[in-house]
Amino acid sequence: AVKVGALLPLSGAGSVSGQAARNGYLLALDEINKAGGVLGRPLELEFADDGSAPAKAVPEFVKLVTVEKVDFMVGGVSSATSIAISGPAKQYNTFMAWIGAAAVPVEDAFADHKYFFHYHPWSYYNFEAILDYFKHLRGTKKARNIAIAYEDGPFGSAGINDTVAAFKKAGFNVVMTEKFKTGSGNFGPLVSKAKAAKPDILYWVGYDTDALPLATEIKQQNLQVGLIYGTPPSWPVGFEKNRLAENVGGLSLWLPSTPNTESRAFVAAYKKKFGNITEEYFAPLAYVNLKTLAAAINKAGSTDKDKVAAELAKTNVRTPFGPLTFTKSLKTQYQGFKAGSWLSFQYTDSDDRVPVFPLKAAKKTTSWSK
Amino acid sequence: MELFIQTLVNGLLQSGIYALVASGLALAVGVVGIVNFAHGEYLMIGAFLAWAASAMLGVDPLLALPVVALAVFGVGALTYRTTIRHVLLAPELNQMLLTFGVSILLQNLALMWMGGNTRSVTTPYQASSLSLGEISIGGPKAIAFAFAAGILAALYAVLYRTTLGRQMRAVAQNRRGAQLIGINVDRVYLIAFGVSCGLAAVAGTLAAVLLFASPTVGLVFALKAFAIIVMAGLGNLTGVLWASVVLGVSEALVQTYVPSGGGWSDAVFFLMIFLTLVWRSFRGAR
Amino acid sequence: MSGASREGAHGVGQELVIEHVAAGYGKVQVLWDVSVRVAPGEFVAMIGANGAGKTTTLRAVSGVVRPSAGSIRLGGREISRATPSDIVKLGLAHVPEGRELFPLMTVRENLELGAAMRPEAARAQAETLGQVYRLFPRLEERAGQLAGTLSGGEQQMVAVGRALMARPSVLVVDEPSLGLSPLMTQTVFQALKAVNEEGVSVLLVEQNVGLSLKLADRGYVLENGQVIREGSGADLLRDPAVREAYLAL
Amino acid sequence: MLRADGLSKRFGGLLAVQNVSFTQFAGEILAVIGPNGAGKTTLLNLLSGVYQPTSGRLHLLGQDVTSSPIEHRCHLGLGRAFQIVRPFPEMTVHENVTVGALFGTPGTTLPAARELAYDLLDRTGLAAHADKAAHELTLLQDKRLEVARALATRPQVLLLDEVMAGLRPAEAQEAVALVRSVRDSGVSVLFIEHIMPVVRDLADRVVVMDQGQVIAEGTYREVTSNPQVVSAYLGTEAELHA
Amino acid sequence: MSKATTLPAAPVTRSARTPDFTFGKLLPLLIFFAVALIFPFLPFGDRREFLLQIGFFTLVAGTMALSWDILARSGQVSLAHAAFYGLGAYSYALLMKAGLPWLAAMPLAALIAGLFSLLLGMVTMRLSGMYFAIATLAFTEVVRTVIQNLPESVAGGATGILVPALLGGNSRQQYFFALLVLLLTVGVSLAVRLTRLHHAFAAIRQGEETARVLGVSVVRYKLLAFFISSVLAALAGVLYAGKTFFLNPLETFSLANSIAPLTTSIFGGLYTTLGPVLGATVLRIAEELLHNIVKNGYLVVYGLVLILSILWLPRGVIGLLRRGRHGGDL
Ligand SMILES: Nc1ncnc2c1ncn2[C@@H]1O[C@H](COP(=O)(O)OP(=O)(O)OP(=O)(O)O)[C@@H](O)[C@H]1O
Ligand SMILES: Nc1ncnc2c1ncn2[C@@H]1O[C@H](COP(=O)(O)OP(=O)(O)OP(=O)(O)O)[C@@H](O)[C@H]1O
Ligand SMILES: [Mg+2]
Ligand SMILES: [Mg+2]
Repeated sequence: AVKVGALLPLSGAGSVSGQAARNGYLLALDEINKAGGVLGRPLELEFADDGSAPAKAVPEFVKLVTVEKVDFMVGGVSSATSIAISGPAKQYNTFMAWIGAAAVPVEDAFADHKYFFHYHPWSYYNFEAILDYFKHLRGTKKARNIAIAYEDGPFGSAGINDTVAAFKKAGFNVVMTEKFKTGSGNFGPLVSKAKAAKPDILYWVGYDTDALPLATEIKQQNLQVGLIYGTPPSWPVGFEKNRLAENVGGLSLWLPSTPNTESRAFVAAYKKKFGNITEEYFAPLAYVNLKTLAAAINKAGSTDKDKVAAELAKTNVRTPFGPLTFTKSLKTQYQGFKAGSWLSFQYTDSDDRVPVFPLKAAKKTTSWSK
Repeated sequence: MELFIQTLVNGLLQSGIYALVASGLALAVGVVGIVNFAHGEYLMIGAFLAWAASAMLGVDPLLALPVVALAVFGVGALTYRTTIRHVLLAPELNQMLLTFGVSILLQNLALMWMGGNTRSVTTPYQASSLSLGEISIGGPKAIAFAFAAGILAALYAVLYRTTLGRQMRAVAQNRRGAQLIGINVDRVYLIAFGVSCGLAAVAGTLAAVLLFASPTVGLVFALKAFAIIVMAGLGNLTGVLWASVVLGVSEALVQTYVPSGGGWSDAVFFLMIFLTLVWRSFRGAR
Repeated sequence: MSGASREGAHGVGQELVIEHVAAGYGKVQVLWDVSVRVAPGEFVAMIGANGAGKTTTLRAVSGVVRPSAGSIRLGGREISRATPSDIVKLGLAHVPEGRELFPLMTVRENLELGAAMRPEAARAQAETLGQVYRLFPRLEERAGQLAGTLSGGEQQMVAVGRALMARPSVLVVDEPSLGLSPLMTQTVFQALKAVNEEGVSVLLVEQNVGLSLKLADRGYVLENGQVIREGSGADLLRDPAVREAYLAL
Repeated sequence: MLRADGLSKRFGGLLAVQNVSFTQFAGEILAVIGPNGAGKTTLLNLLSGVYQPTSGRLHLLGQDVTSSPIEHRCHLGLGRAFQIVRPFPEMTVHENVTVGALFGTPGTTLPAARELAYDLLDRTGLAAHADKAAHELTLLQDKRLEVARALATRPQVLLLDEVMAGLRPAEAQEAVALVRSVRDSGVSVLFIEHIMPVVRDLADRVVVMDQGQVIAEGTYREVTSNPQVVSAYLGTEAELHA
Repeated sequence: MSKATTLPAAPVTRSARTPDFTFGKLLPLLIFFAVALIFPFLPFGDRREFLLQIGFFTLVAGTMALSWDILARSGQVSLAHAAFYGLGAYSYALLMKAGLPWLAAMPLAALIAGLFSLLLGMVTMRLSGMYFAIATLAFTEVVRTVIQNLPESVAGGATGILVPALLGGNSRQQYFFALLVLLLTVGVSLAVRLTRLHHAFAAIRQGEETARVLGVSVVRYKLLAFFISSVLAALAGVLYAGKTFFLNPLETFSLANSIAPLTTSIFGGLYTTLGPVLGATVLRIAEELLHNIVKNGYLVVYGLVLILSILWLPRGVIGLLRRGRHGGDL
């Protein structure tokens, strides 16, 4: 049988995404095996927990490759653990169909790896999508001034200088660039400063933990801003029910309400298997990841890495995120989703997130609060 | 000028959260001498209970607070009975390892049951604030500050004005002496530890309102709270409030007046603590 | 602890009976067979060499050390399995070896805590405190000083005073003269005698053998965890073996 | 050997030691007596460097050591036993003494220190307890340990704070003999004691303190017949020898 | 005037001398290293490569724990171990970036961390217990924040910095190199235990002022403990950096890296050489086994293991091996 190893952060800092991805894999596995498995046999999937820590990820990776003798590796969420396993990955020439790890150093670390397929957009693609949206807002809402708040860890700080430069180059005024400490709930000073800067858009890069405290503080200090726009990896559970969430905008690869057929099918299947639906896009991403890999193996007719790579590279399927093909990124050979896959959405008073950009996916126009 | 006053207000409000989390620790660690690494986890339990009350039963977290605090008191008492009690005679480091184990256990239990997601509650007063001209004072944070001040004052009154409080201090200072004069040492420890956990739950409830509930919510604040009670001086309850205010306000000043100051706020927080401790140690020497 | 107490000062003395007690620390056995009896209102002295087990005997009485065999009865109630706090409530107070004060509390707080755990003592707290201050005027001068910063002798005074604050019916005292000046030693012994005369039973361990046997009604000699002699204070003082071992200088 | 000039120490509002001056000569045994709280232990703390004096100067073996660190005084030859015992609780009795032997005199090797420690345990009657943890000792045994440890530093001046309290007469005699033999090897001894027979037998000279001040100084006979001393310290029990 | 005083001859009764050190006590350590040495050659089959990786990180954890323990012996319960680990790792990364050969970069990195420890040690000199612990924690947080906020061109900022692989990424060589570092640490630890340092550290720990009265130069010994300990922790940091190729401030300086050596040492047996090493080994094996048996939520059981172990083994794992008296452990 064909064996696939999935290295995920099932515990530790990245566990929300890791657990979501796990469910996505389990769902895909069911479907694959119901449809006859790969190469005529049931596909085997072996999970390992990288604990969100490099020191745990390395042995776990090696174990999957040398002990479990998996033919292919999937998974990968955190950038630091992905870099740490780049060494053994090269040593064993492991085939990796990777879903997470958006930071640029990961791209450097895997630049010369022959079998590295990266599904998630690199961080610069994320920004490209945001910039497009903001340019649109400049056109429709006269948005000129952007205030940036970013968490001071690797997630928020990555490429922040380039971000500011790009905004300026695109003709925006960056009226504030402030760091904050994620999880601290300490946004008082930041919002006070933002008030003085009079931004049209407040763009924040942080985590789910920051969403409510930031929104609270903005309301309390009565900061007048057209749009609050954030890009956390996930949003707090129950945030949509909060009045403070109204009109808060964000970026996601996918929403449960994404209107394409694949997404609806995924949602239905997911609900059937797990009883509820997840908001985490890592679930469908993992699902797509395993499904496409299995398809490529079947097409290749063997587990030969070169053959499978050739087939996977030819992938052209419709997914909940839109069409998936692999093309070159700045440094790697096989990059899956890029800027075009991102959706901007807004929370509405009907307790839901509604896509507002790109316009072809939008279900309503942006509510502007100025 | 307005910005300056607003900055002071911001710092003051943030210090309320610090002091609130520190208040329970000040009792367990500062007064009774149980180094409890798991304090943040009791806060976390409190936050989840408050969240559950609000999200599942529709009860306002602040209304649920007494019940939440009582429940977590129970959890604390149980922890004491089953574990801590048996290492009271062991060296302090053994207690640390024990409470560290408790912390891992509780945190991962929560992760298993609740998942790692951040959960938030909705209350009508969440974004309420008092505006004085251009200055605004956030409602829930002000409540947290009032709670902190109230709890610390109450703790002070209990410790220095009641027999139970004296017993607590006596037990901490000399266990055998306390036993000899007839203090039920076991009971005193149980109460002190339970109350400390109950106070953690009070902080947790407000954390749920102000911030979020998640398995790791205790982590950030418990660490800072530890640092605060040590800066205040172990056993010094009024110092806890002062230290929190000093730290909260200096963080706010740095965040407001230093470009990208948010990145330096931790450095300022811990540098102040470091300098206070070192300065005091050299001044206090003979 | 029956209601009527003489002059309302201290509880009427109870009987303390130690019978064939064995005890130790962990695997080390220290007491092998100790039997001591203190009749109600009696003043009994226990003497013995360094390391004989005197302190351990007193600790067994107040419940800090669990006897492995034998029985201890206070006013007829078995207390060898009772907790120290129960024993205190039954009316026993202990002046321990090494004082065991609360170093970060003031002198006054230390004394008041002595009374806190017994309701009848707590009620009479102010009055007893006055008596203790009269006995040790130095403590009144230093009422607000932290006990840990007191001189050795002053700490000993607090230890004695704290036990008196409990208004015990039985008082066990471990080397109270340790560190006290000759003048203060006399004061303390007189105080013990006075307390005893009010009806309190006293069990005293003391190296100042001459003085303690002179005060005591009866005495016991302990060696290697066993009682090797007992008799009236006067008899023991006359006993040549005791004189040689504990009095000759 | 040891000369104090006008030493004072203030704790808040309390002058615990006031303007105390004395000189101790080589090979002399000096007793310091006085009521509880007179300032005797505080004086010793000033001599050994545990406290810094509020005013006054201190000379040890001709050197001004008023502000030198504690360990430096020890290396110069000052040994001290504490009244409120301070054993290293987790170490064995033997290791406790070894510490004194090893660091009291720079240059001592570990084997030599261990050897010396065993000798001192023999001489202080702790030999049987050598391998016990110090926290298992009785208070009186702890006091012996204090003496053994102080001796292990091989002092020129030895400060003893109530080390004989609680001893039986026969044991006290042994202790007296031990101190004498230490003195006979050239060490000066300054001791605090409330047991008058010991003071009588041991002291070459007696200093009496009260309320932080020296109120009398002289031979045992002289000071015990001083009425001020009798009323402040000795009490009515003028008959001191049983 | 020199201290030539001779004490009068001792009386004839002589205490029974217990030897301080017997080679028998070294036996468990020798066994440990023998096993560790042949470990990579054992017939694990497919598991060998995996176990080598586990082994590597266990050796690093053992080095961290033991170096922490050496410091703790002098009464300094530090939460700055993540700082020295991180300073070692970062110094190494930067020195390598500057083009130094790794064999030069490694000791130099350790030395840099050592110098920082002396600075820290001098200001925290008079702090004890919790005060010391929190001051060292504060130091760690300050160092982390500074590295995180320096421009990215200096040390990678919050994003992190790439490090060249240690020994070309050969995992067996890496393992033996980590073993060598642990051997060095054990050697230092034994040297501390068997010389006057042992007595100095123990005395300072159990009564600093009393130690000074007995002539112990407390300042010197405390700083020495700090220096030794931080140099060894920095070496562990270098190993980590060379193994994971990547450092970022949040992970490298995380509190977990300060707490792990503490808990490992207590779990194994405080103030001994074997204890922390054994603690690291047993904990890692336990974690791995649990991981395989319980799979989901194994950390819950892991927490339970810590709790039960401290309840039943108050002297740590080493208490199982040695039922001897206090202070006899190596
Ligand atoms: N906590 C303890 N742990 C272990 N052994 C102890 C402990 N306390 C006392 N011992 C041992 O028990 C024996 C008897 O001690 P105890 O204190 O009862 O003697 P004592 O008669 O009061 O002596 P002293 O006159 O010295 O006070 C001693 O040998 C002592 O070493
Ligand atoms: N750290 C301190 N703070 C405040 N007062 C102190 C301190 N140390 C000592 N004192 C006070 O100073 C006085 C002198 O104390 P000291 O210990 O020197 O007395 P002493 O002569 O040794 O008495 P004793 O014979 O009882 O041991 C005492 O009244 C004591 O309470
Ligand atoms: Mg005794
Ligand atoms: Mg004294």
